[in-house]
Amino acid sequence: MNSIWFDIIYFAGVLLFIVGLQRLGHPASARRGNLMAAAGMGISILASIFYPMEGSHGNYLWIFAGMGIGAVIGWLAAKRVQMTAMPQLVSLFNGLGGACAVVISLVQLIGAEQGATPMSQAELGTILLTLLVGSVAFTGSLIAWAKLDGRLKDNALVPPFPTIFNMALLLISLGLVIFMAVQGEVSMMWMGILLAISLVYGVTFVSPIGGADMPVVISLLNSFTGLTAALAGLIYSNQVMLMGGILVGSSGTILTVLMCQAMNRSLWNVIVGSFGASGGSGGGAASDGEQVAKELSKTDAAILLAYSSSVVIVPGYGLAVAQAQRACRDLDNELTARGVDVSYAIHPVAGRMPGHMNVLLAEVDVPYEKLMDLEQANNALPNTDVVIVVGANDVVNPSARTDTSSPIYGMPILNVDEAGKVLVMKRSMRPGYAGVQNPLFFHKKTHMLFGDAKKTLQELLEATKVGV
Amino acid sequence: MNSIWFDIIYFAGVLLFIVGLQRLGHPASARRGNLMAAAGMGISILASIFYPMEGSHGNYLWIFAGMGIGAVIGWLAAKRVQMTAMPQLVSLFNGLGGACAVVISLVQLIGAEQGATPMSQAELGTILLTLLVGSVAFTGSLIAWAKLDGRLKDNALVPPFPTIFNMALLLISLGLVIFMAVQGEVSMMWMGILLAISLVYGVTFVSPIGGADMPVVISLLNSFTGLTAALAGLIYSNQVMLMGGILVGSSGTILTVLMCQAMNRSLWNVIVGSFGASGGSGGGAASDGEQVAKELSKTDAAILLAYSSSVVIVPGYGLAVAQAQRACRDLDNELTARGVDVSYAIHPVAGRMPGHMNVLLAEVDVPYEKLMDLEQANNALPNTDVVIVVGANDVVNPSARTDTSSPIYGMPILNVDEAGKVLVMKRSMRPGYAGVQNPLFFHKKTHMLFGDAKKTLQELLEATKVGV
Amino acid sequence: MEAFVHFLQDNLLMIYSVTFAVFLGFELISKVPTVIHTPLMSGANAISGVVIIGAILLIRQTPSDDYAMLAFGFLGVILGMTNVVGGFAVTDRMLEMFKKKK
Amino acid sequence: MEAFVHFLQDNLLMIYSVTFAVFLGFELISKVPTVIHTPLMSGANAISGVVIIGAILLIRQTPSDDYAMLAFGFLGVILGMTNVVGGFAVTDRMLEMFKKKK
Ligand SMILES: NC(=O)c1ccc[n+]([C@@H]2O[C@H](COP(=O)([O-])OP(=O)(O)OC[C@H]3O[C@@H](n4cnc5c(N)ncnc54)[C@H](OP(=O)(O)O)[C@@H]3O)[C@@H](O)[C@H]2O)c1
Ligand SMILES: NC(=O)c1ccc[n+]([C@@H]2O[C@H](COP(=O)([O-])OP(=O)(O)OC[C@H]3O[C@@H](n4cnc5c(N)ncnc54)[C@H](OP(=O)(O)O)[C@@H]3O)[C@@H](O)[C@H]2O)c1
Repeated sequence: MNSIWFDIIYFAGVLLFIVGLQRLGHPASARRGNLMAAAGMGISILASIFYPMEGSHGNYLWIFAGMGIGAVIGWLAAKRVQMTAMPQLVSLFNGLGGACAVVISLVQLIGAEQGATPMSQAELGTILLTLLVGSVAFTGSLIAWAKLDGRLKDNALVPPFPTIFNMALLLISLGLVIFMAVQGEVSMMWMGILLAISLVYGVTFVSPIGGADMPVVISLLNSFTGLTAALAGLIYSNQVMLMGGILVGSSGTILTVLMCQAMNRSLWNVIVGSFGASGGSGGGAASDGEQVAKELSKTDAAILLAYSSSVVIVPGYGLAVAQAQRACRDLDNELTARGVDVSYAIHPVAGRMPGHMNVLLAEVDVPYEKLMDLEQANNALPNTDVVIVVGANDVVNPSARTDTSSPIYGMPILNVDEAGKVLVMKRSMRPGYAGVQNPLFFHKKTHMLFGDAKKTLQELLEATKVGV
Repeated sequence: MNSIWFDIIYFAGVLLFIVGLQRLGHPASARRGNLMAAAGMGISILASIFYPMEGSHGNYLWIFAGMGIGAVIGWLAAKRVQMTAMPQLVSLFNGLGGACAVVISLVQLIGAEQGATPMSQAELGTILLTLLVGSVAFTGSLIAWAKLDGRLKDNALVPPFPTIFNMALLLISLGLVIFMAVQGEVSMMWMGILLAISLVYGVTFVSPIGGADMPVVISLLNSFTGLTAALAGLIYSNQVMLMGGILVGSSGTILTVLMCQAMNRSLWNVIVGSFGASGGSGGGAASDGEQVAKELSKTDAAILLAYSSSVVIVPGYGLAVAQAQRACRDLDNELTARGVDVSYAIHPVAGRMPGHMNVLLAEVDVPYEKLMDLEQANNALPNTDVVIVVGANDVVNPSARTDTSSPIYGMPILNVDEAGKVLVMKRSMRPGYAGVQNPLFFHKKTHMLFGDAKKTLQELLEATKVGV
Repeated sequence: MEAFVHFLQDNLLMIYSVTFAVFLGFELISKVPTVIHTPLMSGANAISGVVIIGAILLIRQTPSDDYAMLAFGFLGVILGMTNVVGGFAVTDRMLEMFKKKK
Repeated sequence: MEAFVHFLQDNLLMIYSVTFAVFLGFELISKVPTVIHTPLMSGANAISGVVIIGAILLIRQTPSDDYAMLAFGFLGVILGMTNVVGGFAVTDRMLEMFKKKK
C-alpha cells in the first residue's frame, strides 16, 4: 500500500492533537479534548505499526506484547491512584516518556557504534541531544515524583552551590554533545559519560527546588519530554512525532510560565529561588512579640456559626494535608440544615496545584453552585457573617495588599478581613508556603482554632449538634 | 547570490506578519503590531524584487515607478481621509488588492492561451480560482465602499430573488472553473465569461446587504483577498504570499464571525437576512398607540443638567450622523465647569463599526478616563442622576433583556433605565438599526428631546450658559 | 486519483504548514476585544496586499518589449502598492487614537 | 556553512511548519483559566508519549534474532505505552470532576 495513506493518518493524528489541546483549554470541553488527543494518538500508533517500510523485520509480537503490558500498567495506575496523588503520577508517567526516549537514542547510538547505521553529523547531534534531554526529563521527573509523594525530603540530594553546580553540568553535557557530533563518531565511553552526567543533572536540577513548586517543575519537564519526542521525530523523519512533540514542547513552556504567573513569581525565581524549599518548615512562631492571637473554644465557635446567617469556608493546603474535605462537608451539611447559607471561596492558587481545592471538594460532592472564585468571593465577603479558614494561609494574607517588601506582594488575595468574624484553623503559628507571617491572625476580627483541621472540624460538628 | 538568503527574508516576513497580527489584537500593542507587519511587508517586497530568477528581464523601472505611484496614492488617501470615512477607505483598498489579483491571473491566463507558459490542470484551476475570488473581492468591496460612502442606496442593484440568484451565479462560476481546468486549455471566450460573471457576482453578493452591515462584509471580502493572495502564492510557489494570504484568510474569517457575534447575529443572517437593509428607514412611528413619549423643553433640560451631580452621556449612531461630537464635548466642558461629573458610556457595538464612538470622541479629545465600557457603565448607572442618550437606540433598548421575540434579545445593553432621569435626543420616533421599537422612550423616567443631535446639543449648551 | 496521490506526496509538508497557518490565524484573532476589530480588519487588509509580489514577479518575467503585458503588470503593482501603503497608513492612524488614551 | 545552507534549502517547508507549530502551541494555551492547568499539563504529558512511535519503528527495524536490541525496543514500547495510556486515563479522571459540576 502506498505510504501516503499512512502519512494522511499521521496528519489526522496531528490535527487531533491540535484540536484536542485547544479543547483541553476550556473546562467545558476539556474532557472531549482529551479524548480527541487520545484518538489522535491511537491512530498514529497504529499507522506507525503498519507504515510501509523497506527492510521491516516485523517483530509484531514484541510490539504488541510491549503495548499490552504498558497499557495495562498505565490503565491500572491511573484508575487506582488517589485523587490527591495525581500530580505525582503525572510526573512518573512523564519520567517514563523520557526514559523511552533515552532507550531509543541509546539503541540508535549503539547501532552507529557498530557501524550498522551510518550517520551524518547533524543526525548524530540530534540523537545525542535526545539522549541528553530525555535523561534529564527521566531522572528529574522521578525526583519530582519522590518529593510530591513525600519520599524525599526537600533538602535531600542537593549539591553544594546548586546553581553553579547545575550550570557547570549543563555546559559540560552540551559540550560533550557538540564534541561527539563534530567528531562524527560514537565511542561507547563518551556516550556513557554523557548519559551519566545527564542523569545526574536531572537529579540536581530538581532537588534544590521546594516540593511545593513541583507542579511547575513537572510542567517544565513535560515540555522537555515533548522536545525529545520532536527530536526523535527528526531522526525518524516522522511527522507526527515531530509535530506532536513540538506542540507539547511549546504549550508546556507557556503553561509553565502561566503557572508561575498565577503565583506571582518568575520561572527563574522558581528554579533558583529557595523560598519554596524553606516555607512551611521554617520556624517563625509569633514573631511580633507584642501582637497576640486570640483563641476560641470549640463550643463558642459552634454557637457563633449556628447563629450566623452566612458562612464562607476558605480551604487551603492544610485541608489537603489533614484530608479534612469530608469533615468539612459534614459541617457544611449541618449548618445548611440549620438554615445557614454556606459557600466556599476558592483562591486560584490555594493548595499546591491549580484546581487542588476543586478536586478535593468535588471528591465529597460539594455542589458547583457553592463554589465562588476569587472575584465572586471578594464581592460576597463584606456581607458575610463568619469566615472559616481551613488550613489556608498565604491566600488570605492581607500583607499581599500592602507590604511591598513581602514576597507575595501583589498577589490577589481573598479579603476575609472584610467579613464580620474570621475563624482560622491551623496547627500552630507557623507560616505557610511563602514563609511569611500573616497579620490576619492578629486581626481584631480573628480567632484561632489550633489543631489538625480534620479533628477541629469534627469537634466543631459535635459541638454544633450537641451544644446548641 | 544563493536564493536561500531571500527565502530566509521571506521567512522573516511571515514571522513579522504573525507577530504583527498577534500584537494587533491588544489595544496596548496594536500600533507596534501594525508597524511590524508593515516591516514584514517591506522586506518581503524588496526580497521579491531581487530574488534570483532565471530568465528575469529586470524591468525595474516599471516596478519602481508602479510602486512609487501606488505608495503616493495610498499614503495621501490614508492621511487625508476623515476619521469617520475610514471604513470606506479600507473597503476601497481591499478592492484594489482584489483587482491586483485579477490583473495577475488575467496576464497568466493570456500567457497560457498564447502558449507562452505551459500549465498543468492543477495550476490552471488555481489561476482560474484566483480570478474568480479576486473579482468578487474587487467589485464586492467597491459596492461596500459606495454604500458606506452614501453613494449607493441600500436597495440599489439588488437582483430579483437575491439569494437564489447569487447561489446560481456562484454555482455557474465554480462550474466554469472546473470545466476549464479539466479541459486544460484556456479559451479567451470562456475566460471572458468567467470574469464577467465573477464581477457581477461580487456586486449582487453585496448589494442586498444593508449598509449598516458593511463592516462585516468588508471583513469577509478581506478574507477573500487573503485567499487570492494565497492562491497566487501557489502559482508562483512563493511562501510569503502563500502564508501571508492564508493568515489573512483565516483570521479574516474568524474576525467576521466575531463581529457578527458582537451584534448577537449569525454570519448567515447578515448575508441573507434583510433586517439590516430595512432598519433605520422603516416606518415604525410610535406603534403602541396607548403609550406616550414625554417631551421636555431645552430650558428645562438645561436646568435639570446643571443641578445634577453626575451625568452620563450615551453616544450612538445618531452622534455620527449628526457629526455632533464637538457639540457634545462643548456641553461636557460647560457642565464640568459647573461641577457636574460627566462621563461617557460606550457600548461595544454603538454606531456602525466597532470602536466607532471611541474614534469620534477621541477626535475631539475626550480624555480616556471619562470613557466607561459596558460593564463599568452598568455599575455606575444606578448612581447616576441624568443620562443623555445622543442618537443611540438599540444599545439602550431594555427589550433586549426581556423580550425573547425581539431580534436583539440577548444582546447586553446599557441599563440607562436604572439612572435617575433619561434624556433621549433623536429626530423622530423611528426605530434604530435593528428596526425594533424601544420601550425606553415611553419609560416614566424618560424625556425626549426631538431634533438633530448637533442642533439639540448646541441649544442645550446655550440654555445652560444663559438660563441658569 | 493517481495525480492526487502524487500531489499529496510531493506537498505533504506544505499541507502541514498551510494547515498550521490556518489554525494560527484563527487562534491569533479568536479572543480580541471588540474595540480593536476595525483596526485589526484594516491591518489584515494591508497584509493581504502581499499579492503585489505576484505583480512584481510578473513584470520581471515579461520580455522588456512586450508593452501590453508590462502595462498590465504595472497596473497590478500600482493597485497592490496602494493597498499595502494605504492599508498600513490608515491602520496606523486609527491606532494613534488608542495610544493617545493611555 | 555550505552544509547549513544546504540544510535550509532542503528543509525550508519543515522549518515553516515547525515554527508555526511552536506559535500554535503558545497561542492555544496562552489564555487558559488557572483551574485547568493541571489537567492540561497531564494531557500534554500524554501527548508527549508519542515518542513511543520511535520505539515501535525501532523494533520493526531490528533483525528478528538480535534479542538484545529487541529487548531494548520492547522496554521502550512498555515505557511509552504506560505514559500514553496512563496519561490519557488520569487526565480523563481529573476532568470527570469538572463535568460533574456542570
Ligand atoms: N496552587 C498552586 O498551583 C500552587 C503551586 C505551588 C505553590 N503554591 C503556593 O502555595 C500557597 C498556597 O496557599 P495556601 O493558603 O493554600 O496554603 P499555605 O499558605 O501553604 O498555608 C497552609 C497552611 O495550612 C496549615 N496546615 C498544614 N497542615 C495542616 C493540618 N493538618 N491541619 C490544619 N492546618 C494545617 C499550615 O499551618 P500549620 O503548619 O500551622 O498547621 C499552613 O499555614 C501559595 O503561596 C501559593 O503561591 C500554589
Ligand atoms: N458597532 C458595530 O460594529 C455595528 C456594525 C453593524 C451594525 N451595528 C448595529 O448598529 C446598532 C447600533 O446601535 P445604536 O444605538 O448606536 O444606533 P441605532 O440603534 O442604529 O440608533 C441610532 C439612532 O440615532 C438616531 N439618529 C439618526 N440620525 C440622527 C441625528 N442626526 N440626530 C439625532 N439622532 C439621530 C436615529 O433615530 P431618528 O431616526 O429618530 O433620529 C436612530 O434611532 C446596533 O443594533 C448594532 O448591532 C453595529
